[in-house]
Amino acid sequence: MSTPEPRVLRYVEALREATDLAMAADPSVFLFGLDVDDHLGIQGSTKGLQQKYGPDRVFTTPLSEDAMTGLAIGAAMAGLRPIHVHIRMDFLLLCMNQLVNIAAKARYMWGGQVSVPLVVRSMIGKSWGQGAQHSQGLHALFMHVPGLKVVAPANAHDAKGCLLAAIADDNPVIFMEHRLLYPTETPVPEGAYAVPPGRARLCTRGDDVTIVGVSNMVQEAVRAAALLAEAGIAAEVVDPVWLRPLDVDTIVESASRTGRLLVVDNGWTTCGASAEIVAAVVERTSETAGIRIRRLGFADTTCPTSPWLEADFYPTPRRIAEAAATLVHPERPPRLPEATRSASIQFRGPF
Amino acid sequence: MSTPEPRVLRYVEALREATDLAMAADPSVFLFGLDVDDHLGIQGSTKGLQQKYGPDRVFTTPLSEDAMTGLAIGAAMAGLRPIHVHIRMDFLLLCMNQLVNIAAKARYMWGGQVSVPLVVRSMIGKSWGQGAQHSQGLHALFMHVPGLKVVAPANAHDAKGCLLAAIADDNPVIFMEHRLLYPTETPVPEGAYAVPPGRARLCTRGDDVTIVGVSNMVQEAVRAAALLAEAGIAAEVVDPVWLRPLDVDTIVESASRTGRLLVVDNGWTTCGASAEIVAAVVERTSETAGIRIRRLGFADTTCPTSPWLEADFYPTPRRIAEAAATLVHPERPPRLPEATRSASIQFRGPF
Amino acid sequence: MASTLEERLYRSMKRIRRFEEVTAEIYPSDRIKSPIHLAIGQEQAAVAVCDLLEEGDWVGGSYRSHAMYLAKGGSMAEIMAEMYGKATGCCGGKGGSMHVISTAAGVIGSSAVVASQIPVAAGYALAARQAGRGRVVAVFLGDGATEEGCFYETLNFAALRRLPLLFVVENNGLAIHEPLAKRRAVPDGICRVAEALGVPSTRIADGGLHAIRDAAEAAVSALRAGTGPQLIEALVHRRRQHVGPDEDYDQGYRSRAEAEPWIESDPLPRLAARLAAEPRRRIDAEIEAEIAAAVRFAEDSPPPAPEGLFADVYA
Amino acid sequence: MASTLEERLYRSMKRIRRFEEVTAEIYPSDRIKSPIHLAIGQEQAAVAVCDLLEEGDWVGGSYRSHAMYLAKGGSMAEIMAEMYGKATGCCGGKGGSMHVISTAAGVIGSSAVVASQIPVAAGYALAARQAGRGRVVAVFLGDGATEEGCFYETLNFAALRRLPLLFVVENNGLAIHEPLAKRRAVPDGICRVAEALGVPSTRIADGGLHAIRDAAEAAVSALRAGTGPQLIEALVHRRRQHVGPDEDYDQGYRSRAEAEPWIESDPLPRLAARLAAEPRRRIDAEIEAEIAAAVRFAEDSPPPAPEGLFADVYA
Ligand SMILES: Cc1ncc(C[n+]2csc(CCOP(=O)(O)OP(=O)(O)O)c2C)c(N)n1
Ligand SMILES: Cc1ncc(C[n+]2csc(CCOP(=O)(O)OP(=O)(O)O)c2C)c(N)n1
Ligand SMILES: [Mg+2]
Ligand SMILES: [Mg+2]
Repeated sequence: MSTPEPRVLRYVEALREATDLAMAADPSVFLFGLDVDDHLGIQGSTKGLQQKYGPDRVFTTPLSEDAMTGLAIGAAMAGLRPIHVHIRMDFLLLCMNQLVNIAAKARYMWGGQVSVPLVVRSMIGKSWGQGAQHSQGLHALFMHVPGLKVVAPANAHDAKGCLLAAIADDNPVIFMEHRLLYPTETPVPEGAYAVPPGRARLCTRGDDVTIVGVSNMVQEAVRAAALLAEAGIAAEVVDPVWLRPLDVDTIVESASRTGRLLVVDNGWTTCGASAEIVAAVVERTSETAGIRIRRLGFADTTCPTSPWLEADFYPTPRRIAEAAATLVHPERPPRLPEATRSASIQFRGPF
Repeated sequence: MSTPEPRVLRYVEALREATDLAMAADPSVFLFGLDVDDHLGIQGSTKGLQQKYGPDRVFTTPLSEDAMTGLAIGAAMAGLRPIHVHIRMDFLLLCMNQLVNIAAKARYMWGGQVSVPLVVRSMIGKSWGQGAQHSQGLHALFMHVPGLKVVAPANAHDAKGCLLAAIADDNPVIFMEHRLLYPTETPVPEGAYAVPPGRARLCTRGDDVTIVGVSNMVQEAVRAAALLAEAGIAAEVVDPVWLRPLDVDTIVESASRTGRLLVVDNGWTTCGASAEIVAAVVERTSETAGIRIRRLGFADTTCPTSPWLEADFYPTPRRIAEAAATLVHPERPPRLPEATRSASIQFRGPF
Repeated sequence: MASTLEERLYRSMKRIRRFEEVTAEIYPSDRIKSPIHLAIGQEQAAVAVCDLLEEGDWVGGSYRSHAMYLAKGGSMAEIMAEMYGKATGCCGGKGGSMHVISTAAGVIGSSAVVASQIPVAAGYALAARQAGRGRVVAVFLGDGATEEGCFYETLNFAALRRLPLLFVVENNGLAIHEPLAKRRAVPDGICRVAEALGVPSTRIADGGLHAIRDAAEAAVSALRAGTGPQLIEALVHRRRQHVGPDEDYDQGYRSRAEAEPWIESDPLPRLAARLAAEPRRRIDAEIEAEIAAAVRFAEDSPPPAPEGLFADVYA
Repeated sequence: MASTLEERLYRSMKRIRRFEEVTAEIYPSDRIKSPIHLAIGQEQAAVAVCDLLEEGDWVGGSYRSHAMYLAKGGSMAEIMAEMYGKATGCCGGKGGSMHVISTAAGVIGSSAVVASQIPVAAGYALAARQAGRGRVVAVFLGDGATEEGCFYETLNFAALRRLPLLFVVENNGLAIHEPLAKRRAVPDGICRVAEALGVPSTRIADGGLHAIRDAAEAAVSALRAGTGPQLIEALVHRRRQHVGPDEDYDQGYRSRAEAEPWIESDPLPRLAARLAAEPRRRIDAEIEAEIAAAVRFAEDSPPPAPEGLFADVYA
């Protein structure tokens, strides 16, 4: 008897399926945001849902991100479960007051009388001239603030499970997607399941160096691990999945074992997720000490549009592998193979 | 021949004097923001300046922080030098789009054709029920973003010198003040001088433990150092003054020498300035390793209003001293004297 | 015995006035541990509007929300305890005077960032419309709040989706110490903006309680009928400092002469005059007793336990 | 020989149209490395307004700013090179099509966050007023941008401080694919909002180039006289996709029938018809030569040097 082929979905389809399941199961869930109801449907992730659930539960809005965020918060406190969609994470900068001053603080400052079961979906752009204002990974701004949760699923399986967990969560969740992940595929179980906060995911195993990747950088790190493997270095790639709350324990365990920690973020390093991960690990391990540490992230610049410049803006599998190899062999890092072979590796599990 | 007593000013007066000097020297400098021209004049820091420079150069605005920030940016690109004042840092959350998406990126994304010589003054509140929305130290959100500079002067001397440096700077500077510092005094030279980015300040010397304080926490750290001294522990208190760019070298030098690093921030730790300082130090020293590390900051909660709760929200001299003592003597930290004696220590230098 | 309209309005207005006067008297003792933004002199909008609201309706407001909270039926003991920073406060000591709330009474948590309550109230209105039971939401805001972009954005959206939302602009002509003329090119144009966005608006220039109530009556019944949002702008006068317990006519930014017509037309003595001595004395006595009990409750209540610091960061 | 008004307008409009048509033709080759938001069919507002502007005046706009940039005198070679991502582009390859700028020609850097250019342009207007030389600023925005709070905030402030700022709303009835009726309760109420805030406004419902120019002429002379801001709303029609080189009437969200009256009233052939054959042929030839040179310039230019990544983060 052969086990049936697992069903494979793209990330974007997984998002849509999660939304569909949640809306079917709970009439208090609603979906709104600029352009969620047009024929493109946020790259397909919201497509057809207005037809299915009607314009009261799926609707576009005026260009008014600030007020629409307040609206979502109020609706959430009043008992609904909004999913508010933004086609770029950069636009969340228009909503910071509502997200940080109200959503994050509502339950606390109002003495536990209310909760804010709100999901804010937003997408990080990359390549083809996205540039300064359409490419930012701003998760660190939200990780900084108690009362918010932050999640950055890096594959289709987690996209669905994290979105279902986020919708079920009674707290505001900043749900961070990456445009380049949308077409990537993994096996995705049918039906509802949750990938809740609490557990980082080990994507590859290895005892030489720990590489923590965030969002799209998980996939780049897995590609880097393939390069490293060819040079005889066994990298353990960790995907935190949830950034707040963060499963520091798994990262500490891995880094303590490998003695080397490379954190690769899909964002800037200064006061970034990578700073937090490094600091959290070091605080917990400084008595034993001795872990070699390195961060990679966006270049410490604004994102340029020209592809010739943009190529150096992002960590690539090759640069990740080089940094990891240097942590392992500081004096004489090994030569790495050309990146071409591993560049096409698609992250498909494990689950 | 006796040297004359140095002139002593309060922090708030130092801010006003710097503004006055800059406006007198350069007609392109102007000062605006909610309530800068009323009879209280932002606790006195803008008092009398409208009378002196007229309503075209000193003016209040409608309650429109977002547009007023864009206005400041445009005026700066057009050749003026705005100082935009906010009575609380929390309100900057309304301006994030303009500050992060425009001010920080203008010079870069527009190919170096423009610059944004803008100073954004804002004050952190504390105590007496400031609570959730009037107490936040949000410097980390700005440190994260390339293109912005961030400064947090911790005494009157630096308040004046940093403000003059910020106004002279051709980049957007987030200028962070602390309400509880306003009445504190130090010697302040007459005339113009700058405390520009680049050099952290050693406030106390010591070889046992390095304590980095940010903003008001510099003063709390100095008080903690006095407590520690009575227990025979010599703490070196470092004030970074400028948070971006950050003088990591001075901190690395001190921490390498003492072998213990405690970073005390006037803000949350997660993805905060303390995370960055720890990560930056560790990246530069991990080869030699062995520094014991600890962070302190706001409790990982929203700020409560009740004084009984608020008392535990902030690092205090005593808690700072205890954390430092534990870094020095992990097994058997010494008993510290009661905080009462050192609580009144006023930081008055050195310069 | 059901009380008459005049009794209800008198009781509500007097209760707020006296609560705030007593608060101001206590304040110098430092037992209240919170900045206070008093509504003395401008209670009538909250009184008038809340008189039309029912259980299941909601009100939202700013840091200056004692009047709204009390008028909608929030517990006086709990708001006083909140200002004392006690565990029994309406926020358990985590919000203070600026962040009052009562889900039991239909008071949305109030917010200290100007105008930030407006879209949040619209969210409640969206939920109310969805529930389809004719519930309405009233959101109170100052004239200064009308300058924030989110006021505009919320007006447009509320009109577009026909939300059962009543905007109540308590226009006291000041934002802290800055007069309207320094903040709006068209100081009397607030209603015109709302109308241009499709929100029918009424302006009550003399702050008359009954005029506000009449406007609110018409507005609320339109809201319940589902015809979309409405706006009422009531000109009023703030008699105390922006923040703090005292009068401040001596500070130079406004004169006592400006205040005089407002004090003369104060709705409270007029309401009092229309009541017979007996119900009035009884109401006054009940109010004083309630206030005394609230102060006692606040003073006798324990402070929050230290571990409360870490509670309710997350649900 | 000074060109006539008709020649000027024809040249400006044709130059933009052809530049964008050629851009759309090149696009599928992937040599342009930037999202493009074409103004084909709605160039007239930029053409009309910029015809009234002088050296020292400024214009600001959104990601859809080719028309404004060219009409105000920005270098065609540099904008083309910018879209190619080359070092010689107007932003040195760091901005792409969405972030064009020319300080030489008075083009404020354009911004891809909807409406964010509006208050920035007001800042230039503040500086212009301060300088006191009668300089003016025109800011171009879409109908969608009028829904953002900062449009409202900027209108109010500009009116309050009498800034020499002309708001030009290029109302193509769409925000991406969403029609106005799904975004505003009062779809034709944009001018009324501005008027309520004290900004005199003119609506040109048929997108006529000369009508826009007449309105702009009156507005700009008022601005130069210091009487404060003005607004012009021009209804126009976008013929291509929101982003990308193609038509998309087959996508279901709008019909080609809607487009027909707009195509019939296209100002460009009308302008052409009013010119004699000779100047027209000369102008056309000059435009084609300029475009060909711009494309050559873009193709021949070097990519940015890698170390440029780290330049200009700070001044
Ligand atoms: C967004 C924001 N900006 C500034 C402040 C500081 N502030 C507190 S109250 C106030 C004036 C508000 O005036 P108005 O809306 O008329 O309300 P009123 O106090 O008159 O009731 C200001 C500017 C704030 N709390 N929030
Ligand atoms: C603040 C913000 N929200 C959303 C977007 C995504 N977006 C890009 S263009 C656009 C529509 C803008 O419409 P309009 O202002 O009418 O300009 P048009 O494209 O029609 O010229 C939207 C929603 C954005 N860039 N910025
Ligand atoms: Mg007011
Ligand atoms: Mg449009």
